[in-house]
Amino acid sequence: MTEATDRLLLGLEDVSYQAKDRLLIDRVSLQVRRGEILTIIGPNGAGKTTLLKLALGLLPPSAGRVRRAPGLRVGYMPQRLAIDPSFPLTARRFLSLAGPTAPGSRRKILAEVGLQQQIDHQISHLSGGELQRLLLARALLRDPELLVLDEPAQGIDVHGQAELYRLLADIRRQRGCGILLVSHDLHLVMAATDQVLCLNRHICCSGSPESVARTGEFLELFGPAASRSLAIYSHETDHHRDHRHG
Amino acid sequence: MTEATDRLLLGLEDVSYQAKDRLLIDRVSLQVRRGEILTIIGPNGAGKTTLLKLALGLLPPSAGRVRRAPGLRVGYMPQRLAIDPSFPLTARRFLSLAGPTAPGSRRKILAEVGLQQQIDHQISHLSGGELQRLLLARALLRDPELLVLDEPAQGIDVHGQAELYRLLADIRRQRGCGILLVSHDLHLVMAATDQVLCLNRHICCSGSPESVARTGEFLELFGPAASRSLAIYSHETDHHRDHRHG
Amino acid sequence: MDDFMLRALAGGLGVALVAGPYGSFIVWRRLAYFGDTLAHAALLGIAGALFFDLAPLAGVTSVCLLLALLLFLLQRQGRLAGDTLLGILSHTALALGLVVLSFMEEVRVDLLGYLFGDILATSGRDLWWIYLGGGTALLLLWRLWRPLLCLTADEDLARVEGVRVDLVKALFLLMLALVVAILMKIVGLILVTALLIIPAAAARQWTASPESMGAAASVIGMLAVAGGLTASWHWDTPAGPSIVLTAGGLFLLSLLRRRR
Amino acid sequence: MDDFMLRALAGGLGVALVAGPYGSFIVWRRLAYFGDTLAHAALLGIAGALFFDLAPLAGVTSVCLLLALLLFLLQRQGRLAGDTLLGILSHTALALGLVVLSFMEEVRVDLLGYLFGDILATSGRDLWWIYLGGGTALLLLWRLWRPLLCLTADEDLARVEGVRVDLVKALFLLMLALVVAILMKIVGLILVTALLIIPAAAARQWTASPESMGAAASVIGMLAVAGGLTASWHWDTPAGPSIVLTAGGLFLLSLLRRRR
Amino acid sequence: APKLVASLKPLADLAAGVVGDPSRVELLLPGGASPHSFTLRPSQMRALAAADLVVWVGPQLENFLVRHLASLPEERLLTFGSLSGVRLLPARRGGAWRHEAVEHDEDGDIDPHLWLDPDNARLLVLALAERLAGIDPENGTDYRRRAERLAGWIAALQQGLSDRLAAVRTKKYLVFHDAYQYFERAFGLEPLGALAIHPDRPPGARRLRELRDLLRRSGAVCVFSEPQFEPKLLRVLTEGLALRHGQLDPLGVDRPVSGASYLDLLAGLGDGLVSCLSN
Ligand SMILES: Nc1ncnc2c1ncn2[C@@H]1O[C@H](COP(=O)(O)OP(=O)(O)OP(=O)(O)O)[C@@H](O)[C@H]1O
Ligand SMILES: Nc1ncnc2c1ncn2[C@@H]1O[C@H](COP(=O)(O)OP(=O)(O)OP(=O)(O)O)[C@@H](O)[C@H]1O
Ligand SMILES: [Mg+2]
Ligand SMILES: [Mg+2]
Ligand SMILES: [Zn+2]
Repeated sequence: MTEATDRLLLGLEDVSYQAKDRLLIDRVSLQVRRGEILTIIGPNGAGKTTLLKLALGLLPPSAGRVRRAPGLRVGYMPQRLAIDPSFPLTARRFLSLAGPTAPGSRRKILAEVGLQQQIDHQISHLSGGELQRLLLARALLRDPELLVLDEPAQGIDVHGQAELYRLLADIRRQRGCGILLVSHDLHLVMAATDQVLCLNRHICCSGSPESVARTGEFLELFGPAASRSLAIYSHETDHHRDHRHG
Repeated sequence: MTEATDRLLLGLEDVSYQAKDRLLIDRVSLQVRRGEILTIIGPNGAGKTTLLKLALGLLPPSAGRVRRAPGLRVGYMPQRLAIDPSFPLTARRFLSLAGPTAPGSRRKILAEVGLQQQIDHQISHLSGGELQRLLLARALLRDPELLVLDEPAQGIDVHGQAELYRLLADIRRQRGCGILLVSHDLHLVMAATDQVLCLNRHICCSGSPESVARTGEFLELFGPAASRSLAIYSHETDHHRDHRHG
Repeated sequence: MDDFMLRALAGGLGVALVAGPYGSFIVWRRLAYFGDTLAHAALLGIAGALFFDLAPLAGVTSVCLLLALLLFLLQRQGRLAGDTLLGILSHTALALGLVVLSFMEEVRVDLLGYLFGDILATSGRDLWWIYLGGGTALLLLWRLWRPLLCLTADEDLARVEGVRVDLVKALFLLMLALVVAILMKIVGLILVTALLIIPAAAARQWTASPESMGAAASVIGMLAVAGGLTASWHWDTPAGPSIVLTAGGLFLLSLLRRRR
Repeated sequence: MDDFMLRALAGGLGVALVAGPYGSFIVWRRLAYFGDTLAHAALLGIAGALFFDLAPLAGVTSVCLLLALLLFLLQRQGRLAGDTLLGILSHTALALGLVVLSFMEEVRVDLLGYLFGDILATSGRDLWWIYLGGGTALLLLWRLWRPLLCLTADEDLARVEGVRVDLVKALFLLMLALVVAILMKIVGLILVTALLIIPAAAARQWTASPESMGAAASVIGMLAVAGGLTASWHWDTPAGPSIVLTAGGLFLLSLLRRRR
Repeated sequence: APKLVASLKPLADLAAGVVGDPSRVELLLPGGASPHSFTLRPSQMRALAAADLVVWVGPQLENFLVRHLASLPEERLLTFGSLSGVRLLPARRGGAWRHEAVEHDEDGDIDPHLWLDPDNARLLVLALAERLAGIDPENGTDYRRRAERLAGWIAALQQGLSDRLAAVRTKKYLVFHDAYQYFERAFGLEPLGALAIHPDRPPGARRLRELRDLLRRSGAVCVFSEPQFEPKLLRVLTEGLALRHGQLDPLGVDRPVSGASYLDLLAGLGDGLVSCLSN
């Protein structure tokens, strides 16, 4: 009992969020525990980013409760970041703003996200994917207990996406931190997630990736295309496991 | 002969771009013709966005020549857009800024990009994917002869991505406009492209999707993961075509 | 009511009307201190005019236009925000004016007095200026409206869509400079800059489109003029500051409404 | 060299030193017109002090602090940029001051005299204020440096990483208000605001990190002080404006270098 | 009974002396208000519109009034600076101005502190009486009588001051801003100069040093500040030199509006000079 609650990093209880005239989040509850990856999927405008902001305390919930473990160290990778061009900031300095880190860890993380060469560039010059990698590096640098990632794969190149899947799995294994993830990339979702939560203002369905993909709500929410894509994917994994041909 | 040059919308000849101390684009030549889809792929920081800006005349080339057909109507979907919150702008008004359009076309395009409901929202409130759809709608609204899209699929949900592939193919067929595309989504690339151009500051390789995927440069540039992903994909297509099992 | 109050009301309403849409662009494009900068630079214009024995108005006008051009060039250069650039221009121009003046010791006139009007001194001729000049300014702005909105939203997109970004920006700054310079001379610097900024900022809290913000700013400005002049009439407070205070009050109200 | 020149030089260098890092934040956070706003509001402070029979300095200081708090609250409210908010505050405060003063006819102090110092009049006691006060201000800024940079880069990230965003922002504005108010009284409004903005803007063209920008701004400001005082000495131009002009010239130079 | 509006305190004093009743004179610019941010209030506008006579120095000084007065008919306006016979002095250069500067005409600007010349003040008083008599012929003799009397007092004071100031006529001193040219000419005083021509325009560093040298060499006795301005720069100027500090007030704003106040103003200047300059 104590152990179980000990490991609870983040808990949302019946959280709603009302923006002026629209209800953006409708009574959502979720929990993230140490060593667990929870992925939120849902169509555009479903309220995923809003939900993350509520979880992080960046928005005040209109109803319900958000609980974070006391003193929780959070690494956050936002969906968008705009830095003013009058503010001179290299990628290196941006990372060091995250606070003091172990000397070796910065180099290691930069290698992991593949950003060694751009480290002395101005942030306002970074390309879309480079900025994304930088944000990931910053989130990781803080040695977080809870990692909150808003579409981490967006804008990242093919090579980097593959690395990202591996990286997330590694992090969870090695550091045992909890991960709360938003993604449209079903490959990522299927490959590295313990729990999936389909959001469309309210929670449509949740559970393990396999179980979710088979629910009717999922099909309704994502349409046949997604369903086919997921089917292909899970089929593919089975397939390769069974008989490697080609 | 005359016909061939008539159909040339955009031509870059040995274009280079030098930013302060770094060469970002190194002698790139490319051509986009009417009815043709040219996709640029390449790792993060390869200079894809820079190349598009050069092609659109938003950056002056340091060397080489950029030629656009006279009076060319261009639809452009940038990778990032930041609109100041002090500027009140609904999605609807943003679209109307693109200029006068045929009365029915707006509704049709909104339906195509799936943005009917958010049309009266403030732009600064739109979610990442909604903004992306809005930008696409604006690019399409101008009834362009050349469509320039910088990572159109980024941040779009699963359902929307599938629509996007279809939409691009439709547009090309129906309107016969040329499309210049940047994407990391190899599915998109393989499904809807006539020509692929691998960029890594200079052109590594180019040709039809299938031919490019088999070159050594491609493998070097994108690593085994991409290669495997592509292989899976093309395998998958063959596979399904041959014997539909499951 | 006295004649001068009626003229002040007519003039103030006209100024508020013009200031609404121009002020909206000022808020969007970070030019809140454009008026102050012009006033500072105008000192240089007067000093120069005295030096070269020209009419002060010619000196002021040319310096104002020059300033608009300089601002345009600096904006193109990128990186620094509007307020920083205005700050640089304004202080440098003022300093230059003071240095030039220090070489012209025998000049004893009240230099700044040339610049500042008083709304209660609005004459019939001023009303013509306000309504004809202001009307022209609004007409010009209306012609540039779509391209200006386009480039305010995103310059790259506007450029790709065929807007002549540089031309439009330069024209806008020149128009703004002329409008501010003329109104400043008639109703006073503080009143003009306040009527440009405050009603537009208040309107932002109520409106969802650029057009409605421009129009609401005009209306709020006109309310402030009417209210301020009434207060001035009843309590014998100075007219310009009373109008500004009323506008400030309306801004506060607009904040309250937003909280809900 | 005369004593007063040495003191002016010492004072000016001290002011430039302090102004460098503070000015950098002013440029980043769109507060270029903070100084002007304080000066306008100070009028209200003096009027209030006269009304309640307090020392003018007490009135000015409390109004300045109040203004910083108001700005903080308005910034939290979102949407409007720093320059617009400053414009609103500055004009409303000025108008209020003028209205209050119009009810106190017998007042005969030179209001602006309270604000405008002259660098050539820097006294030994002023030097203590500049170096002790300025040193403290720099020390405080140094303590807040990392959280301030963090929230300047991105407020959401800063908040998630445990920075107490509101507290840090409020503290910064209060510190800035005190620094500007004190320096303004000693060396004059124009000089302080110009030394805050222009060297920082020039430094932006040369530097790639916040620290180097702050330091370079200090150095450029000090060059401007030395150059301006020398010019004032040689050509008998007014000292403050000469310094500002030199700073403007250095800014121009910085632009040239960037073109390449 | 005619109503008067005067722009500045000394003009209001003189006008009150002629009209007899200070409450019939409205003073526009009170105390130390800065003409830059000064705007008229409705009551003042009404007073201006209802005034039978508006007295001001001229556009050089009260620039803020130019626009208000533009619509006023000529016969309701009394411009001190353009009275015939009034003595106008060209603006001096700051610092060690050249004493031989002759009274030349259009070349350069006019020093607007006209009222500090007692002759000018007498001229204004008499002109006021004539204009008032024209407006209000019934009381014409009263105006003329009061004007003669006030002019006589001014003349008497002038004589007295002349005698008192004779003792300090050769003493060197420096003033804060160049406001006293007319007074000095009237009484043959020989100041070294002024720190600044205009209170808004600070002097340069070299001037400051030259003035210090001048003060040291010339054996100056005294420097004068003004109540409106903080004498910080004067302090710098006299630092380390054995100089006395005095205060001169060219406007006399803290006395009530009345004919006597103008006399007090002149007498006050005389007292200030004498007490500081004589050992
Ligand atoms: N302040 C606001 N007022 C009104 N509506 C808002 C506000 N902020 C966001 N919205 C709307 O709320 C919805 C949810 O936004 P959110 O950013 O959470 O979506 P999302 O699930 O992250 O979408 P995406 O996948 O596109 O990133 C969107 O439709 C958006 O337009
Ligand atoms: N003004 C500049 N000065 C120096 N380097 C720059 C400048 N602008 C961009 N860069 C660098 O040029 C490279 C190419 O940038 P670009 O945005 O074209 O990449 P991209 O191919 O679009 O990448 P992504 O896939 O991440 O969007 C990046 O490494 C970026 O850091
Ligand atoms: Mg989102
Ligand atoms: Mg890119
Ligand atoms: Zn004077």
